[in-house]
Amino acid sequence: MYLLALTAAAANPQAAPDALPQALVIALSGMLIVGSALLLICLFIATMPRILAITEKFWPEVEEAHGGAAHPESHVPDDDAVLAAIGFVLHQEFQRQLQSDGPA
Amino acid sequence: MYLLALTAAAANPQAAPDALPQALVIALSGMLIVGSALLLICLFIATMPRILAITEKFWPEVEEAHGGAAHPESHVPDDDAVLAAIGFVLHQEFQRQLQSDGPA
Amino acid sequence: MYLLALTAAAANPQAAPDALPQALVIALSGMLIVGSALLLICLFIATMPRILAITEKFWPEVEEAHGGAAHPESHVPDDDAVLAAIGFVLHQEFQRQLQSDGPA
Amino acid sequence: MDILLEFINTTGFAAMSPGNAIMILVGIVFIGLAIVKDYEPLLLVPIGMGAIVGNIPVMEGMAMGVYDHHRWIIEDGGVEYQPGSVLSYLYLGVSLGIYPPLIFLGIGAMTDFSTMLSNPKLTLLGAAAQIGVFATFLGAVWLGFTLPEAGAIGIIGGADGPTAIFLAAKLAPDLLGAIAIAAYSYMALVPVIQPPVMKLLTTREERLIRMKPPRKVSKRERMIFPIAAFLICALIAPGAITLLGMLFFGNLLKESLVTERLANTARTAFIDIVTILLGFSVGASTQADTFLKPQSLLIFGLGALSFVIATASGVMFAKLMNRFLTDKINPLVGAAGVSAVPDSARVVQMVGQQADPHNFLLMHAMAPNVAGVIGSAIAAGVLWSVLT
Amino acid sequence: MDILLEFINTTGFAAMSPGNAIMILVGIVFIGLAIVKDYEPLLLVPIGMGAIVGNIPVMEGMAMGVYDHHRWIIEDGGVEYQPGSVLSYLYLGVSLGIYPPLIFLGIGAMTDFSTMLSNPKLTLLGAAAQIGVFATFLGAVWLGFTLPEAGAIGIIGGADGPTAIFLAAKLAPDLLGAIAIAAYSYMALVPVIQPPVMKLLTTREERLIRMKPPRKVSKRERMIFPIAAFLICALIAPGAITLLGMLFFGNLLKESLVTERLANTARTAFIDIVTILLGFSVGASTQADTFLKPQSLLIFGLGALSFVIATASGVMFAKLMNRFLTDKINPLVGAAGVSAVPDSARVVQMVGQQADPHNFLLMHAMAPNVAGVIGSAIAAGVLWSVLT
Amino acid sequence: MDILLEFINTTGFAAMSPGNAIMILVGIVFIGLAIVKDYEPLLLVPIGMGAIVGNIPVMEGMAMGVYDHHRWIIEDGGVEYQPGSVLSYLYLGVSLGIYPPLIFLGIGAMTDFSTMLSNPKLTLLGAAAQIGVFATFLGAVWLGFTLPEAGAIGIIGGADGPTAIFLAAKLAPDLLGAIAIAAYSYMALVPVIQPPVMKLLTTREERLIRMKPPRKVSKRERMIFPIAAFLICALIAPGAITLLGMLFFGNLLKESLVTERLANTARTAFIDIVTILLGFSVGASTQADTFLKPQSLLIFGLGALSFVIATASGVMFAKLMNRFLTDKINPLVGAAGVSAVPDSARVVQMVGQQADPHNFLLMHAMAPNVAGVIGSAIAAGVLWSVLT
Ligand code: NA
Ligand code: NA
Ligand code: NA
Repeated sequence: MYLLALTAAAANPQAAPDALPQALVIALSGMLIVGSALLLICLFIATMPRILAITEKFWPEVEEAHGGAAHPESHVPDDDAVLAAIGFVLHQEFQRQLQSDGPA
Repeated sequence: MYLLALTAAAANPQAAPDALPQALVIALSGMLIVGSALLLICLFIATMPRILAITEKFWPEVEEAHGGAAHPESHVPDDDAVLAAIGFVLHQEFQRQLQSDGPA
Repeated sequence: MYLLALTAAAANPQAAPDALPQALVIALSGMLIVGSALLLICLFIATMPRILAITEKFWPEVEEAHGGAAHPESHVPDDDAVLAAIGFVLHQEFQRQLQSDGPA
Repeated sequence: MDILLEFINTTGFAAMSPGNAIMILVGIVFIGLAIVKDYEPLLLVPIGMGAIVGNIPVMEGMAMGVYDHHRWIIEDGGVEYQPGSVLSYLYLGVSLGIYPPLIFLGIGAMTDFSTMLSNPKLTLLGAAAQIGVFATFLGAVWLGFTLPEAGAIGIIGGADGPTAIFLAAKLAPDLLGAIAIAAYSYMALVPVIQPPVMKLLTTREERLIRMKPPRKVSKRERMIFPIAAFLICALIAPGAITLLGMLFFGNLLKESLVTERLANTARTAFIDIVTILLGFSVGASTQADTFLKPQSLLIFGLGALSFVIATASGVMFAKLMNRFLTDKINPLVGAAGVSAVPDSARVVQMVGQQADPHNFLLMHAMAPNVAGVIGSAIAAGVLWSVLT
Repeated sequence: MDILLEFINTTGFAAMSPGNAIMILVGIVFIGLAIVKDYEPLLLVPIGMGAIVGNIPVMEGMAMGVYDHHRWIIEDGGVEYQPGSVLSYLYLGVSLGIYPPLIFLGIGAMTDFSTMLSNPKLTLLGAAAQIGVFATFLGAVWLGFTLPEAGAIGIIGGADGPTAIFLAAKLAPDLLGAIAIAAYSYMALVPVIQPPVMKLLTTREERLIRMKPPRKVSKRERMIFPIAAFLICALIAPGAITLLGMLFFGNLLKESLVTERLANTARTAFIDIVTILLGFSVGASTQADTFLKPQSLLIFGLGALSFVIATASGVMFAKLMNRFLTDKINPLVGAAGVSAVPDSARVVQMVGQQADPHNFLLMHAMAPNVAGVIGSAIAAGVLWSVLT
Repeated sequence: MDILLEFINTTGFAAMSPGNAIMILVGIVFIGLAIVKDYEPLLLVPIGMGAIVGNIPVMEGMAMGVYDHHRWIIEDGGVEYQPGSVLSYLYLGVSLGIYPPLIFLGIGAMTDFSTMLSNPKLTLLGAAAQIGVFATFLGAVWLGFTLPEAGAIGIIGGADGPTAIFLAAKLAPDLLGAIAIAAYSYMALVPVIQPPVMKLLTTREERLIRMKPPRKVSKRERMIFPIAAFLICALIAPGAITLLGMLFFGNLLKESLVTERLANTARTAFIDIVTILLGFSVGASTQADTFLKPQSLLIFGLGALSFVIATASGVMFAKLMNRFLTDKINPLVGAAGVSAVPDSARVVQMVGQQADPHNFLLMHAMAPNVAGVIGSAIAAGVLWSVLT
């Protein structure tokens, strides 16, 4: 990509503004920084499970279920979905009732 | 209404401020503008079905159901809780079915 | 508490800033104000049922159910409703169980 | 002991003026009407509580009211920022006209224009009711108000709180409190004001007219409508761009069917937040010393007049239209042109059922009702263009 | 290569001071406590993450922190606006005191005053706990803080984050970060601080006292309460208008039963948005260079003291009241007067059940708990009136 | 009659320029694409309606547009505040850079980084795609834009609307409208732009590669990730603090499991409100006279180029990585590195299924997709640090 830009600039040297060399350094070092940041994240992620495997022995991950249960006000359920589901169950039920009444 | 205001002003000419004639023009043209805007909307609405009937031949209105389905993140329900509840009921049901089938 | 502060100040008189006497008055009157406000609230609350018992005769508290019904959009579910529905299904189920157990 | 005396001086009991006491009572009455009579509770409760809070007398030097604004002063050749009170910041949404368009966004996302689309001629009734606006404007000029003040007072007849606040903030900021309170009071009193006017101007036969059920409107029509209607209104009355832009934007979010989550937030959390802040800070702006003036009484008188005229104009225009129509309009429906959505449509339904319990006018009344919202916004735009 | 070096200079690794590192660790500890111990997670997670973000060292000249404010400068005889950082705009809600009243609105819309209404004498325990506020105020003056600073430090004893931030923003903006962090830390540590004090001051017999179940409170009482309580508080201590106005406004939205949708938004989306912004920007205001000072340590020490005093005062006052009462109060309930809703009420329940597993004090503890919120707000109002 | 003429002059029909008409049509086309093709409707509908509203010609002297800003003027030795238009206040969130971080908060609270955590090497694809940003930056410099302008144009290649708006507001406010529209247009056109590039650069065999299902990621990993990733990014590129701080804050609210209610509000009501305001005011900033310039065409050309380069870079880098890997990556997945979450990941899935209907790449594509968001934010931070 840089080559492309360089070639373009080279092909038309008069038009290339004076800022182009500076811009090239910015672009290259910018790409370097982006790359190294994501590389570090990548390495960190890759290492984390091993570190956690060690700490796990001293401090095991219990099933922390309090999150969901402790804040019931965050549930903004969908009445429709609920009613549909209930409806389904009732339907099943009536079906069963009919069937079991039938043979009886 | 305008008549009423005019009469009132006429009946009490000294009290009527100098701005009244100007106000009258404003009121009349304002009412004209409001009326013509809503008249245009009325005419547009009345014409729209006919225009759409023509375009319909070239570009039929398919049942565009994607709106709801495409954005599942907007459902804040809590499917899990609901499903758990339903699941529980169904489970009870199946248990029963097994039991009642068993003896039978 | 005030004694404690006073003692402390007395124990170390040089260190006590000049503002301490003023601060003491502020603290005492502040506590007085907080206390009298909450005392007034306490007295008001204690009196209210008696006053309402009198007004009740002239203006009985009807079951004002309009709040909920008039603004159905305000229901951001009601876990209660869901539970009621689940409960209903379970009830049906148990009823059935009893009935089918009965004949069996 | 000086400090104790100072404390007592800071309490409100001493400083309480009769005016403050009256306004606190007004606030309590507003809340009472909302709770007992269910009159526009979403507005009257916040405004009422605001009026109570705004009329607690405060010690000189403590900046706590809506009018204790932030300021910029020049000091040592630099600009120094002096903060205002919390209420003054909340009130900025009123005085800068920001809350009303956001309310309109939510209203747009709630409004179903289907009945209007299925029976376009009812749109005209929403125009007729705006006669109330301009007649009140004339009345206010006649009573000696300046032209911009008269414009802001006239818009009370639009029966649309956000529109009234928006225009008053632009044309007559000093009268904003009185105008807002008048507008919301009469909107709450629609079930009291309108029925006698409606019965006076119609015969029993007219009230018995039944109307054809509205036709089904296609999705495509409902999608195209907000854009087209906005273009028509905006090109004719550019002063209405802000309010109507938001109204039709909200409606487009609803009708496009692909932005349902945005429409849903606009008509729930967003409009609720703005309603709370708007109502409370408008209420708190009714401090007795700025509010209890003879002017305010005049404004209340003119406001009542404008509601009567608007109702009458809607009804009479419907009767006029019936002379040219085969499918007659029930003239009661004209009264819904004052907007006050959805209360005046409910009043139409109620008065209609008093004559014939099996006549369902509610759906038909929604058409002039929403058209009235558009009409008032256009009227506000016109008054703003001409009077600034 | 110059530019590459410049880049390296812009990275934070070089500029990182030990102070920044400490504060980042503090942030991580806050988040850890919230997750592992479930201590006030809705506050500690935003504050913790804010502290991490606020302590990343930034290159000179890049305006990114909460203190990089907008400014107005005079240029060529005109006023030029110079924008601030994004965090500085979010922080305006803290420094101008706007967020705390909005949090109170939501708290009001969540709070059920029923138990307080059914057992009014428990209200007094909420007053007794405010002794913590004024004792700490005296302590801070004795330690050499100025009167306004001492007032802001004292309010930590109110155990009410929004109130502490509101008052600190008015009286001692420079100490706001330390005061806010101290207040929230100790609120989170209530389950650690209170039990020893409570056990020390009560006998086993006292801890076993069972209280009568609260009577049913009528809807009408609950509707009248927020208005009446507001008038009482506001007239006695007008400085508390802003906080208590919003608290009781929120409660009225809840209890009026006709504005349920507004109450619901106030206690969900609205308070959540403000909590996110408040917590995060308070956290980000703890930049090491303004935060890590000996003063801050003193403030933390005084804060701990004030919680102990407040708890002790509540318990002792309950014991004092028992001398005059036939229906004895369980003195543990007095500890809930510090507010820190609902954590200190839960602590009461927990300590009570250690003595008698079948004694349910939670409901009774809610009364002094909510009274403590009102008490702290009044104390803040008083301190604000006198010290500005 | 003069006044009537004046009215006619105030209507928009006369003042309507061809440019305005074109922009209104563009707005209608945006809305049409959103409805018919379902291209990024949450953005295109608000932007489209904004473009329509912003291009209604307004009478001279009526301040209604986004550029009719508030001002402070010196008058009689004091500072006088002159209010701006409502749209100008809503636009402040854009021009001061406040909306984009708030959008990132919501995105963080929505984003599941699990697949990235389970297959870390895919993160690098999100870096590779940023070549599009810097190549476009060079191209813009070459075409004669200043360095800051070129930086703002380059970030279009980041395929991230909020990031582009954030950087453009800092570096090139005059080009903000064009850059924002270009960024969102191409994000909407991802399903059109990417597939040909992807097919051109891959063989059928490569497109058929199946990848191992991701491993299950523990809760603890997901909790630690946002904090650690933020620290890494922030220390390397402090310019990205604001955007990434909010992104990872939102994610921490989600993954901490103890702040679910805050995460829920951040990803629903809060982000919806900000999306509505951001989209609408960005749309309204495209007034024909500031938008329809040769520059804007250049920007659109460069934007298209940058999407092509970013897609190609991602794909080619994946092929490069395959030379060193035993578990091959399907190179299509590299195209998701441009971010445009989640559209480009869906495109990967679609193109992959054209080759093998039983190959499910969506989950794998989410990893570079979210890494691309982080990468673009870092790139923006770097450009901001160097170019201001
Ligand atoms: Na109207
Ligand atoms: Na307290
Ligand atoms: Na990207």
